[in-house]
Amino acid sequence: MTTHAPSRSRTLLIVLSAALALVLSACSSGGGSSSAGDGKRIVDQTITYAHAQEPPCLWGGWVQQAYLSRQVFDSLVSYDDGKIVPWLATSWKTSEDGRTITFTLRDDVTFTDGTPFNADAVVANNANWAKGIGWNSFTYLTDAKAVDDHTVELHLSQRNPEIFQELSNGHYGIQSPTALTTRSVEDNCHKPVGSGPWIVKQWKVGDGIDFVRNDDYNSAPANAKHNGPAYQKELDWKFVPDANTRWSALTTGQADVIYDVPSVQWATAQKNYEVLNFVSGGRPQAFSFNVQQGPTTDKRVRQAFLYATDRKKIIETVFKGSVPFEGNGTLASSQPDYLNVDSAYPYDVEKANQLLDEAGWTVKNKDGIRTKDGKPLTIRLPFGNGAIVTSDGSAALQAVQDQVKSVGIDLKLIPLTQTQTFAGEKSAPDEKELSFGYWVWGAPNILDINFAAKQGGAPNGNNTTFFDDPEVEQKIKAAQVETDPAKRTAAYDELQQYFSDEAIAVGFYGMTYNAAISPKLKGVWQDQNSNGLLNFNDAYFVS
Amino acid sequence: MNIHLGEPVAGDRVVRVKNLNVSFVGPAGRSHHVVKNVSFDLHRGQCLALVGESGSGKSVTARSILGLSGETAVVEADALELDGESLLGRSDSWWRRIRGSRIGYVLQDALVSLDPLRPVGKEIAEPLRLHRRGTRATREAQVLELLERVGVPSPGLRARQRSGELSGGLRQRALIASAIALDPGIVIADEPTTALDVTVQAQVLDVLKEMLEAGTSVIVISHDLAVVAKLADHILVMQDGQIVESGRAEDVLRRPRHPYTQQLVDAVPSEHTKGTRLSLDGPARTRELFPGTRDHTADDGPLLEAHHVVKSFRGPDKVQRTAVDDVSFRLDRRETLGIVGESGSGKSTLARIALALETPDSGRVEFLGRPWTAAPPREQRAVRRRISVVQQDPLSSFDPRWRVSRILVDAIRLGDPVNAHRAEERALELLGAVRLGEQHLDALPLRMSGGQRQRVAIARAIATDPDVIVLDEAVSALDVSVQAQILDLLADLQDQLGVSYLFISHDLGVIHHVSDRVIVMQDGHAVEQGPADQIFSDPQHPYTQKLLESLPRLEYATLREAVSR
Amino acid sequence: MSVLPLPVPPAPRARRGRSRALRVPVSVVISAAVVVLFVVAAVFPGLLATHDPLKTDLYATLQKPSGSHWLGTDDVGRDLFSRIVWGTRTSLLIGLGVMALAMVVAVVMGLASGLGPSWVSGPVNRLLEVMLAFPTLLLALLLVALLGPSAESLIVSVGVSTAPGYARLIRAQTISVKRSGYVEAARALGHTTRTVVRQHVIPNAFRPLVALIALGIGTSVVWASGLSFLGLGVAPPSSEWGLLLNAGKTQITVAWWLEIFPGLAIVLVTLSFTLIGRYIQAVVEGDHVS
Amino acid sequence: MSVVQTSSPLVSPAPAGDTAGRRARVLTRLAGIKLLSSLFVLWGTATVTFVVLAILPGDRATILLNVRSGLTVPRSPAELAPVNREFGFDDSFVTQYLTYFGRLLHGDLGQSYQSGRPVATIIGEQIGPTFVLAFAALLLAWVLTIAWTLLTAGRGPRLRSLGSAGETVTAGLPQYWVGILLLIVFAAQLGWFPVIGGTSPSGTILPVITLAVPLAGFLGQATRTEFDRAIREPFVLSARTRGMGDLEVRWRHVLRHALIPGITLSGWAIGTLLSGAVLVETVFARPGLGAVLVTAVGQKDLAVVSGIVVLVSALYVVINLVVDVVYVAVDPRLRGSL
Repeated sequence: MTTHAPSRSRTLLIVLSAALALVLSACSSGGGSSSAGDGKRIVDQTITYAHAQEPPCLWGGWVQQAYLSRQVFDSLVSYDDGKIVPWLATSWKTSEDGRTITFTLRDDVTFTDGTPFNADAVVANNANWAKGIGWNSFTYLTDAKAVDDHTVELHLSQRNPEIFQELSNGHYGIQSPTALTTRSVEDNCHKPVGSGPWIVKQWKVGDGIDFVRNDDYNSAPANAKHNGPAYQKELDWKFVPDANTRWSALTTGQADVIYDVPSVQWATAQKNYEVLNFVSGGRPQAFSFNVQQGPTTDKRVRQAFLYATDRKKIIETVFKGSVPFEGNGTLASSQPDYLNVDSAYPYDVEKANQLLDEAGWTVKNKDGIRTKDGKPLTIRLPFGNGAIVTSDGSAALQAVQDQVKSVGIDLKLIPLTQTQTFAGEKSAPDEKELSFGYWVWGAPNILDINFAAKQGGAPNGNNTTFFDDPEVEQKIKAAQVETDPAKRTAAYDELQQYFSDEAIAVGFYGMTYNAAISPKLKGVWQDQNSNGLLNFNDAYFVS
Repeated sequence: MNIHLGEPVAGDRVVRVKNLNVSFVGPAGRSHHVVKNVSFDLHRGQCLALVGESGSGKSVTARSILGLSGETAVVEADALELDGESLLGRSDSWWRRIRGSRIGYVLQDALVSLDPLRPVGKEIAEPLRLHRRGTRATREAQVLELLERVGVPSPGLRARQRSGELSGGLRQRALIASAIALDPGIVIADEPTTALDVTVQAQVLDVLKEMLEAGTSVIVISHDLAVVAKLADHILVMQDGQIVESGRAEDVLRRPRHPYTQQLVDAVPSEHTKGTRLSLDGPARTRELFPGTRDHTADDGPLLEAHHVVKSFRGPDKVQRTAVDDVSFRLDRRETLGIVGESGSGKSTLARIALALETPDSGRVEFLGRPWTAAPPREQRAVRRRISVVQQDPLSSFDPRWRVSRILVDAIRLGDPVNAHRAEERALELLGAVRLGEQHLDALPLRMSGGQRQRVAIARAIATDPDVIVLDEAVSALDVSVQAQILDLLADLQDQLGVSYLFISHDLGVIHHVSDRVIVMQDGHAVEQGPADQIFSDPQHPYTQKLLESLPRLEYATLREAVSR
Repeated sequence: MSVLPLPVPPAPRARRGRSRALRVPVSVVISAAVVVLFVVAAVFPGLLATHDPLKTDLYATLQKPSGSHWLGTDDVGRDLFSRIVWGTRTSLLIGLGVMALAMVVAVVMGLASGLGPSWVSGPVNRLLEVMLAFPTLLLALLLVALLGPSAESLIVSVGVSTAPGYARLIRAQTISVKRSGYVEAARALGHTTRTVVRQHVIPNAFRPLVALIALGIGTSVVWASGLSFLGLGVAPPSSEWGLLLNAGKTQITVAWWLEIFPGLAIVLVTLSFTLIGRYIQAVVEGDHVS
Repeated sequence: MSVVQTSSPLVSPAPAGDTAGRRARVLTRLAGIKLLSSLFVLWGTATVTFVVLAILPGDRATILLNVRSGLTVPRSPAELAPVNREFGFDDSFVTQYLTYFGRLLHGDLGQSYQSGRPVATIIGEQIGPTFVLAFAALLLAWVLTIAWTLLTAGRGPRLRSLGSAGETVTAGLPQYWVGILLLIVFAAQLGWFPVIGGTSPSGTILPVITLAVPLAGFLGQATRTEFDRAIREPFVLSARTRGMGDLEVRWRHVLRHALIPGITLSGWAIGTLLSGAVLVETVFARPGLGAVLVTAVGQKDLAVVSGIVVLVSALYVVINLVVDVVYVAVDPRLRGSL
């Protein structure tokens, strides 16, 4: 049985920050500001943050919801630089078979509706996750049981060493069980009740959400910079879909923080503003070749496609440094067991041509497209336009399209509307040769999610390569339950190398969440777990 | 040219015009000279008439006295004076003080000369308001007074109504009321009676006469010599922008010296002109158009016979109104049956029934003794080419895309499906018959003059070799000399082709001139019916009597005729 | 917005008089030249384009307008001028396609409503009313969602959404022709109903269509580009103008040309077609110049 | 003008006595017919919306699950079954239609199945900003039109062509393009207006201008044509012979006539303004029905889409009634025919 307990230094930090918070609140009661190391601290103000997309609900399984959930909910544990640190749970242990995790909970936390946080609350939330997020097949979470008032057991269907990292992401926030059971779906969607640093005052749909400070907040995660109520009184969370408008809002001083800086302004942003840049966990924006049917079942075709594209240069040109090139198509660079394969498949048109010749695609038609048995070498690539691939991403794909044309590959880009995207259209093996997309996830079992042939008995919809190799799948399953870190790393390295060498899944760019912050605002930080959630609790203005 | 107008009737000179020239600068910088060296004087209490056909420069001359000849007009004169003050080179604000207060202007066509969106009272009060007379309340009172003065019954109601709710006569009187609101010394009346029914016309003329008697100077512009004869002391006859003749009214009308004036005087149809030619045109040659196709004298009996025809319509307010109430008539060969009546009397509905374009609610019309209005459409179509129509507005009766040749060929081939080449030839023959030439074959009716269009309409009407032509106000919109030509042409056609006319008009003179027999209609009823001469000389029905009394007659012309012929 | 496919305002009546009407205004001549230029661009884009519109050059991105790239380059180094030229084909084709479809629908509905017996015109009128109650973009939005994003579905959705407006115009025109003096005259002459409809009603009801089509093409281009702008348009790498505008939007702060020039192309085409359309309208309604 | 002149000569002014009663009856009858046809239009639009959304590709339950979990995958029948049961997606179309329509009849617009919020609430929140935008734009468009017409119509050839050119150019401007340029120049560069203005008055100015300018161009075209025609009418000359000045003639007599075609267009303009609002709201990141609509169509959220459609068509019906009234107020000639 392994036991994780907070390290000494962390505990110290919490104590220190609590003390600091006390000092600060004592000072701030006297006036609007207090002095600190970096100039005059201005508190009790309003932070204006401009975000891009507006989800229908404040919480759920979509990453856009995690950003919001994090402001209102606390989670059981927090992730800090590769380690799991306490949050609402002070300590935890995992059973021998890895299928039961026991959390010891804090006993001094109340939700903002007055409901106390306890084991029953966790049980209620576990049920809510199952229904509201629908990810249990990825986390293997089954049910929860209250052992006593402040001890709770979570049960898993199989061993999952990554469960803590998953629970620490933004989706697994804890809500008030009273609110969940007594209020309407709408209220719980738009004004959910948590124990977090902010409370939803009003959601003005289409415009933004006004958050106010939770004045009684005392449950910051161990990796926060302070424990206690937020320094600022209000958080204005605006929804501004257009990147340029967000940027203009920052430059004109209307917003203090903006999400997703337009690439063309990245250099300026780095120069004039504080920038945060987080490559999400899970899987980067990557190419997934259809290995079940069509011309891409031939490895040489897949490799030729990659040799024919100067992917690194395209990313540098289009994203101008705001987003990194990524050659790994299976795991994101922020994953602990990530393997760098950026040097695989350099830009080599000659090699691409040679591979295609070998594969028998020798005759070019009048459009310069290679053919075999009279059939042109067409690769169809449906992609979620806007929802999954930004306009910059689309430009990058168009550059790819132009480059592969020079070796005689006809890449057909098929943009899907949001409806089509969410309806899961064009995802059958006979509808595409290539897929493009990312998967934000905090754990390496993303490989299982993405490459298992079946899921719960049905074809695995997340398997966009239609990869079906029981032997490899076995290796994936073994790797993710491996508890020895060294063996685990070795197993994942092998798997990543395999998918790269076979050119089944190859990366293009890291799924990056960046933000630019006005020099007037300090202390905004980004959770380093999977989706780079922003924390405004520690933020303060300086004059 | 300085023309002396004879002795001033009373008092001094109020307007002096010497060598007035008005040109319009066209879009391409070309200048169009429309008033040439016109000179005249107007004295207090005098009525001066400007006579001439459309385009002769009458209105432009009159408007020059108000400084309203048009934005692009260039006005030059040796003298242009109002009460001794020069009117040349005046500022806009100066003109505004003059207009309405010292000169009142009654525009032609009251239908569109009052703002249809504003109550009539407001329109009449407008000069008072503009020249800051009285308060709103006093102005309202004054409007009622003015309306009463011009003989508008229940002025309180009328002042609140809009021009569209008033009849033509009331509108015209309201317009006069507006022009005389400030008691201007001079009133210019531009075609004050055109398009009015004869009884209304008489009322309007009475109003103008009263004004003259009250000492107002009046300039009346008209193409209607009968109207002029009734009012004017002096007449200026204009042609192509020039004064061709001038003098005391009696002299000009009785002894016209200029050929143009003579032609104008001769062109007026009346009871005296029956059987004579009104225009200088020689007889049209149409006899050879239908050589031997049919002997028109062969079959006897009535051509067209209507029995107790009744027709009613539902108005926009869903109220049923009887347009034609129990009307019977017969039309024989070579005969012209005139239908006369004021607007709204049901004439046009009767015409449409005669054409079987409307089906009567009860009663029937027979053609050559066979059912006509009651016949099934197929049988009707076979008859249609034998009953033609010429409408008041020929332009709207032509497909705007079609040229004259196509219009005619279409009709020709309907009557006689000859080959295309022959049809073209026939079209040319028809044009010749109505005194149009080959050059008109390719013309679009839109580009033709009113008279030419009416000739095309007539050519189309005779193309099918009809027995009957229904003429619905066919000459009402034409200038008197053109009207004369058309009436002569119609007479020739009847003479040579033996066609019968159902001739509908509100103009008693025209009706008398053309008709063998006349039906007088009032409110859908045929109040009187009989031989034209009898009806005109000895009207039995009070309505007919009233009509004839109201008719301004060209007494001077009668005199001239007696002298010269 | 010439969003205005609907009621086309009557053009100023051309002044009467032969000399005036025969002269074609300079603006119309220029517009015609512009349209010809765009048509050439649409039919033979290769003639005008200076570059391959799809050829990326990662070493010459976001270049300002210059001698080698007349209107500059985009974020992957494609020549904007060539892209606009090639985009003309798609954009104009959409404009024409929309009008063709809209006219077919509108003519059928307009004639059925204006000429049909009451059991035909009644339901058609009701249907028209319902369709008119949908704001154009809403209907188009629903239809694009139905058909998926492509040039064809843009044509269908904008065509169907704008058709009711045109249908109403055609109905009004048909009814006014039906009641005209010349139709009555033709009936009085003894023509059959069929002949009257064939000879007079249909040709005259269709007379304003030429102008309507010219006016509508510009409008349709704007509508379609609006949908493209919302991300419901043609697939990249097409350079349909709305798509160019949508892509240019993100670069506007550093590369104004990417947003300005495609927009100008739309304005220019719309303006030219409008001027021509209004001239035709003036000619047809006012004077009949041959 | 044809409107006036067609008044048949057969209609002589009826005696005043029975007119009032008869007119009242006629009005009641007409109001009844209007009401019926309005209801028909509402039913029609709701039905069309239902049908379009029903045949819209994409399985609703899949979309629901995917939006909820942020995935884009096809779903297994096992996953879909409970959702279909919950929302009745597996009922026959007829049943679904009857349920949907039955709810509508009770004035219940239903709930968004994405957010669970009542559609009435969603629309209630969003309708304000959109209406403010659309009506302010209509108002501004009219102000611009009237000013521009008075200034340039019926004048010398140079001013006239300037005026007409101005209208033609502005009428053809794509709104979203104008919006972007205005936003960049006046908000981002010059800083005169907020970049993210939301529904604040200062943030409303640019969107309103964006919508109003092309509309003004369009209304201007119609108004100018009528103005040029009306100023040549004899009643204008008539007014001038009474001593009325040029400006007053334009203002008192000509303008009123010139407004008539524009007023007819205004009813239709509201429709295009709502269309335009969808684009402009996107450009300016302004809350409103437009964004909600686009999202709801994207997610096949029937209740929301049909709620908006029914609302907009109800609005269309009401606006057209209002236009009829305004029309008659401006042109009393039509009073008799109502």
